[in-house]
Amino acid sequence: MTASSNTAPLVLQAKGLVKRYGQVTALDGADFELRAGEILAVIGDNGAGKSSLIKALSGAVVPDEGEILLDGQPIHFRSPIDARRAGIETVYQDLAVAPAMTIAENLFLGRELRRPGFMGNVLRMLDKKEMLAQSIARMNDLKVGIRSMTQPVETLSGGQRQCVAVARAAAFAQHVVIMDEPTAALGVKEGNMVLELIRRVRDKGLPVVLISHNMPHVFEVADRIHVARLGKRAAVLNPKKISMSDTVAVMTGAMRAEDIPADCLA
Amino acid sequence: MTASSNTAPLVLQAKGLVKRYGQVTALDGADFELRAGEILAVIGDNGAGKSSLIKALSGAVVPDEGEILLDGQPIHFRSPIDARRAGIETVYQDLAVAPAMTIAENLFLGRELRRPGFMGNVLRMLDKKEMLAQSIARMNDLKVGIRSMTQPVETLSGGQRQCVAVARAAAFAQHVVIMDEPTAALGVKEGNMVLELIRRVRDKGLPVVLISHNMPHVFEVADRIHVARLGKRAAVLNPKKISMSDTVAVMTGAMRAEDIPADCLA
Amino acid sequence: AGEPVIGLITKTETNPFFVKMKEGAAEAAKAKGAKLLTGAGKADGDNAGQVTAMENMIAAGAKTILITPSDSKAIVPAIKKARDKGVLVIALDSPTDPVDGTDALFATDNYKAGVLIGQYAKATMAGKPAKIATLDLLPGHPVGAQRHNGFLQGYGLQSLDAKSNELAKPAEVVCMADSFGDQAKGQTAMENCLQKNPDINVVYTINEPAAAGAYNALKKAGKDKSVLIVSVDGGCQGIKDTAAGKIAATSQQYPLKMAAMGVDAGVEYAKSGKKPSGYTDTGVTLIAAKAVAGVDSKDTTVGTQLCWGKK
Amino acid sequence: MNALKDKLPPLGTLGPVIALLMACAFFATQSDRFLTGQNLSLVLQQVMVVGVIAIGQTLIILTAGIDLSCGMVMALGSVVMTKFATELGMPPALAVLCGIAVTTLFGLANGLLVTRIKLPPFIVTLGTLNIAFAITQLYSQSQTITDLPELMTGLGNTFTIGGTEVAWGVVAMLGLYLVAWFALRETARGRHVYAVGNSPEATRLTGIPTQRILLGVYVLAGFFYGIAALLSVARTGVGDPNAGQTENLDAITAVVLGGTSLFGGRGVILGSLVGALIVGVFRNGLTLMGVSSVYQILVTGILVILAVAADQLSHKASR
Amino acid sequence: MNALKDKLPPLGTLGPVIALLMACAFFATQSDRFLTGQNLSLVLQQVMVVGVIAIGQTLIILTAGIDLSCGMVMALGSVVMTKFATELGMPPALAVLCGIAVTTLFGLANGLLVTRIKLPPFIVTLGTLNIAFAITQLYSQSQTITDLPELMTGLGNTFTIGGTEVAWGVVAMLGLYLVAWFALRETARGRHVYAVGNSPEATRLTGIPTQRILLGVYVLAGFFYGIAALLSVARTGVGDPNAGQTENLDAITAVVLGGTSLFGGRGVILGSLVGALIVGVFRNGLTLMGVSSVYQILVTGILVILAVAADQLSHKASR
Ligand SMILES: Nc1ncnc2c1ncn2[C@@H]1O[C@H](COP(=O)(O)OP(=O)(O)OP(=O)(O)O)[C@@H](O)[C@H]1O
Ligand SMILES: Nc1ncnc2c1ncn2[C@@H]1O[C@H](COP(=O)(O)OP(=O)(O)OP(=O)(O)O)[C@@H](O)[C@H]1O
Ligand SMILES: [Mg+2]
Ligand SMILES: [Mg+2]
Repeated sequence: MTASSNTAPLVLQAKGLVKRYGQVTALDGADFELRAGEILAVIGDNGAGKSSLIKALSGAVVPDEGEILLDGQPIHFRSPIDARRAGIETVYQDLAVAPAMTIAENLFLGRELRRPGFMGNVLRMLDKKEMLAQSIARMNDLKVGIRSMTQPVETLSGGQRQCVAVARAAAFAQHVVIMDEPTAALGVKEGNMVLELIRRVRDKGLPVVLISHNMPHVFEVADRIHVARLGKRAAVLNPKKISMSDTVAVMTGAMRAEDIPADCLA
Repeated sequence: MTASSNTAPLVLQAKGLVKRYGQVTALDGADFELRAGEILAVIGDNGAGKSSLIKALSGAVVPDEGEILLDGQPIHFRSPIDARRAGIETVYQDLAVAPAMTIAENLFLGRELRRPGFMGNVLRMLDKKEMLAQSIARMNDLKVGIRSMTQPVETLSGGQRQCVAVARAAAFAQHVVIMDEPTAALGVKEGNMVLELIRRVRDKGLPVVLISHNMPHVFEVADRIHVARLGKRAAVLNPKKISMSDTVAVMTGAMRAEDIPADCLA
Repeated sequence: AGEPVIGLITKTETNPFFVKMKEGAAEAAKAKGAKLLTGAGKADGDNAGQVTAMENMIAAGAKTILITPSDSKAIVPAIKKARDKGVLVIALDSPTDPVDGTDALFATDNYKAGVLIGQYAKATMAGKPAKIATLDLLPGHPVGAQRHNGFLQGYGLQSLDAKSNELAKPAEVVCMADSFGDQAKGQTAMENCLQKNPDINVVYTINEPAAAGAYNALKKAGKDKSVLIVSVDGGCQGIKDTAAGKIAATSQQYPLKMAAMGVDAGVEYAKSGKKPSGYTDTGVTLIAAKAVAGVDSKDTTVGTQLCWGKK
Repeated sequence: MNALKDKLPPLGTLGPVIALLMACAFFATQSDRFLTGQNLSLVLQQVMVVGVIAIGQTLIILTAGIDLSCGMVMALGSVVMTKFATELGMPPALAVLCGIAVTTLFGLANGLLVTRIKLPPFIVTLGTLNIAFAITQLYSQSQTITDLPELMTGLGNTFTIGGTEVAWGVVAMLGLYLVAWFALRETARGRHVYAVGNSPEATRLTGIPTQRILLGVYVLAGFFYGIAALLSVARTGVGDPNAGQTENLDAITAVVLGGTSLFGGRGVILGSLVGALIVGVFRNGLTLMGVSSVYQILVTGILVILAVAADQLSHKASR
Repeated sequence: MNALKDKLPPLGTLGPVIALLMACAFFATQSDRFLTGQNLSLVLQQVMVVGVIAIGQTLIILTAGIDLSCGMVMALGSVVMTKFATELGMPPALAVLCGIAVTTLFGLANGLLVTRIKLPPFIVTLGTLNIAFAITQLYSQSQTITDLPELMTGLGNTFTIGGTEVAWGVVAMLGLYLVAWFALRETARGRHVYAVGNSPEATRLTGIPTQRILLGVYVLAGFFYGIAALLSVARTGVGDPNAGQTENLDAITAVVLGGTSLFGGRGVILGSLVGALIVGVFRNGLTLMGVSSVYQILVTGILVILAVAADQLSHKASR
């Protein structure tokens, strides 16, 4: 089931985003469109502004110019809290985990479960048991061989740590999932599990934004491909029509946007 | 020029390495052999002990058991300094850059150039100009579009930061280069530049250890493939003979070591 | 272990005055066969530290506590608790407020010490208009206030009474600064005061280290000859400075005497259960290199005989 | 990872307890008065003020901050509550509440400066340290406030359990520690305090209102300093404008001895109680031994290092 | 990245200078004596001891450490050098060297405890603070040492440039700052100090002997405290066992006001000089204005916050 045609409604949209860091212009009038029920891959060279784009979309940075629309309504995220309230979950490239805290704590950070009844409502006690059980279930989905959910994240290997962040986003998203290079540190098996997870999330009806440098991964799951280049959107491609090498050509600037065959655009 | 046959002399060798972190056994009697002039890929699932292995080989951790031989001589690295003195340069997975310092400073950290003459010899003044010039040259090799070498590393994108670490190792290695997932955060173009760089290093005569989860990359450059599994070496494969899917099968344990056709072993 | 245990609690560890007091107590205790425990607050004004020290000494078996109260009022409730347990508490050096908070008081009158040097300064100035700098202790410290206000009283200026913890500031005082009783800070304070008003001709200092600092500053400014410095304490170094003309006059106090009297009383109490009572003034003497008409003073030879510290 | 933190060795949770027990064992061999219920009760009373201040300090240090103003703010609180009760003739309970309100306001001011203007906590609290000190001196005219109503010093009174006198204030302190420990360990907000200290950026990105948590921590710390003010009034029976001068360093020492990292995010609040007790036991034990006061300082210096070093070396050995 | 550090806003390199200039401008309007060469020279003399201590403290804070013992170690150094010169009758130069050797040894002890046993610098220096204090008091019997040979106080003498008196000690301090600034900025070892503070693990992995650098920093700091001891002797003309008690906090304040991060790795050493000057200018200017001491404390508290806040807000505006 690969949903999303060009007519599916726009869930998340951005127009003319600009973000400057001192001298550096990370986003230079970038547009963005995410349609309902699709997996949108975002690709581009290093420094093309992919992370900056999704940081703007998830409230982690406030863009200097441009507007963001959620379900067609203009929206201003002043902080990640606003985006989370709107149901947008994000896996950041620099992982955004608290190293000294356990895996279970990191999974539920900011969405802790409370015990039922008096203990939870009045004493506001955490339901550590339940969170532990759910953590195990979530991490098992990804088939990472982590022995204990109560070990601090800082003792995990690079890939294991990434799985924690991915599992968290997938578990809690209500509206949109954004993942910035979720498979970068993952092994072949674990990478495939994450792709599988992304598909499952999409199949639940949530659109997914996937940033990745891994072209086979992108072509395996993406419904459309957003190519970022020099802080702008260079093109949106249809992976069913365009070849991998042409995609890379567009990405690196070897093929100009005008030269892309019209049926390859999405 | 793909050198290294099974008869090339052993440059770096490890026997029965064991490393435990509390309850977790990261290395469980791992062997390792790096031959002169080869590119040895190390692959394995997340948590298989790849990073732990190369940390032991580069002096970043001291193994609990086992021995390491350099050019056939037993050697004890008590710290990364010892390994560096022996000419082993390493790119660590967690990058090991000092975020507040500039790119140029990070490139030359621990190997700063001094000015010639009185200023350098007596006042021990740094030759910042020369280091800057060399930094630009090194980074240009990798074709990363970084504007200024005097910007702090913390302002770089994930991939750009990785390029700094790779450029450093390649520039200064005397004997062996070890790279732990150097291309993980890199774009297609930049990833290819790094592979190219790795080949160039090998062609200079230095053996390279490349840890990667990217099978196409591995098959593109590796002379031999070391498969790590559950803290041990599961097999050493010949990428010219074995298929990518069989390799993945060995890595994940789907294919047992005994079942690998003998001519696929390296 | 039949020997009587006596606790001595000073304001701080560091002031030579208290160090001498401890020495005096230790000697007397040795002579009388008593065991001496010593303690102190961490800093001047540290009441809680003194309370803790007192409790610990009583826990260690002390039946007599000699204390120089850092805070004359704040210590009273804790002393009451101790006395309720049958412990003899004697205030040394300065009284508690109210005075009957302790069984007895062996002390000098800090206000009077100030008055003496105030009178001396006034007589020496002989009617010349005074421009006074005061180098005080630290904000909120009763001894600092008593000496300061006593000095102004003795000089015949508008002042406050002996109970006040505030510092009077009549028009003649052109600069007030805190020295913390420390030489380096006294020097800094004096330097800044001279910048503020170069015509200063009388300097009151809280103690002799501060006076030495003030002298340094004045000397650097070339004014050491024309400015009158008066101080309080009467330590041997201070008397030396007085003899050398650095300090014009100082009010001498007698820590050794207080301590010895305190230990004697404690031993007596252990033997006979007899408690001393009331206020015993251990005296204060004005020491000056040059006597002036109308003010009773002793010369520095006498001062040296009676001084505390390293002679 | 956050490599900086790796520099500060995590003093194991049990380490401080072992150091405390070792100190106790040592003093017990030196003086038979040491291990009596009465003496230990005394030590508890002596640490109760610093102990409660250390709760607030721990919260702040857990967020990678520091509070230099704690002692002075406490002194201000005790002056306000005693002056209100005596001079203004307020009912004691109301006066106490006013005092606590003042310290809480100082916490709020610290918190706003840290979160809104993003000043370093060290500078902010250095400033409020001076401000609180000056206001205390000016408002009290540097006079100790005496003749307090009985009710205000009630927490200083004792009751007897099994022949040992226990002060109500000690019970209050232990209660506060339990509440703080529970809240930090078992509630979401408590875990967020750790998270903010451990990795503020990661915590912000997960959508936790880090600024509000930081602000809350400073306000809460101010509240605890108010309680400490009440305890100090109860213990000494007066409102003392010169109180609190050594409590800054003492409280920070207790927290660090208790194993909480000055870099934030790591530590157990009960450790701070143990840290405060270590300091109190040293002072008490050395006096019982009859060590003279300058030597006490010397020995304390050596023992502090030894206590932490023993802990650290035993960790190494077990690795 | 090291997210913790992002919390401490980097006070721009120019910020402290602007704060200093603002303070100077303010005091100049309040007192026409303030902006005289003589007065400014005096301020420099008043900060020279703290200024030199702050050099050592900056080095340590740059490595993410902290040194609470600095003032007490300095006091010990000044007592040792003056006692050796007077009682033992040593030649002054030798006595000074002995004093500096003692402070350097204390630095070595701090450094060994931090690097070998891996104790937190806070605890180590808290211990050595107490030890140095006790030794100072015991060795000097709390007596000030006077009647020093001329040579020892030579750095306190002044020479005249353009009608303004300048103390040799101030020249020495400025010289030391320039050397430290040069070494930190232009030599490899200096950059390594920053690297160790910024990311100890990354620095270790690049093969830099981080432990040796840390040790060197503590030893060097001890050496600077020895120089400060000499300056303090020169300034006051005596060996004062009670010196140094407020210098701990003063020196740390100077460093932080100067823009160096307490989390290490970020800062400019010249900022510490500016920070020390800010404190000195406040004290001098407020006395010139005739502000009484309690109000001085109040005003200092407010101004410290305002100075850093103005800096911080101006940064925000320019972003
Ligand atoms: N905090 C910052 N300060 C200064 N410059 C920044 C900052 N963050 C990003 N940049 C710059 O903005 C540009 C875009 O960065 P961004 O992280 O969005 O790239 P990216 O497309 O995600 O790259 P990568 O694939 O390497 O992750 C880069 O040139 C980077 O150096
Ligand atoms: N400092 C540590 N403390 C505790 N456990 C650790 C530590 N470092 C690694 N481990 C554990 O050792 C095992 C091997 O880790 P290692 O980093 O070597 O794996 P890896 O093969 O490099 O994985 P990846 O591909 O994800 O980077 C993992 O299970 C990890 O959790
Ligand atoms: Mg990115
Ligand atoms: Mg790894």
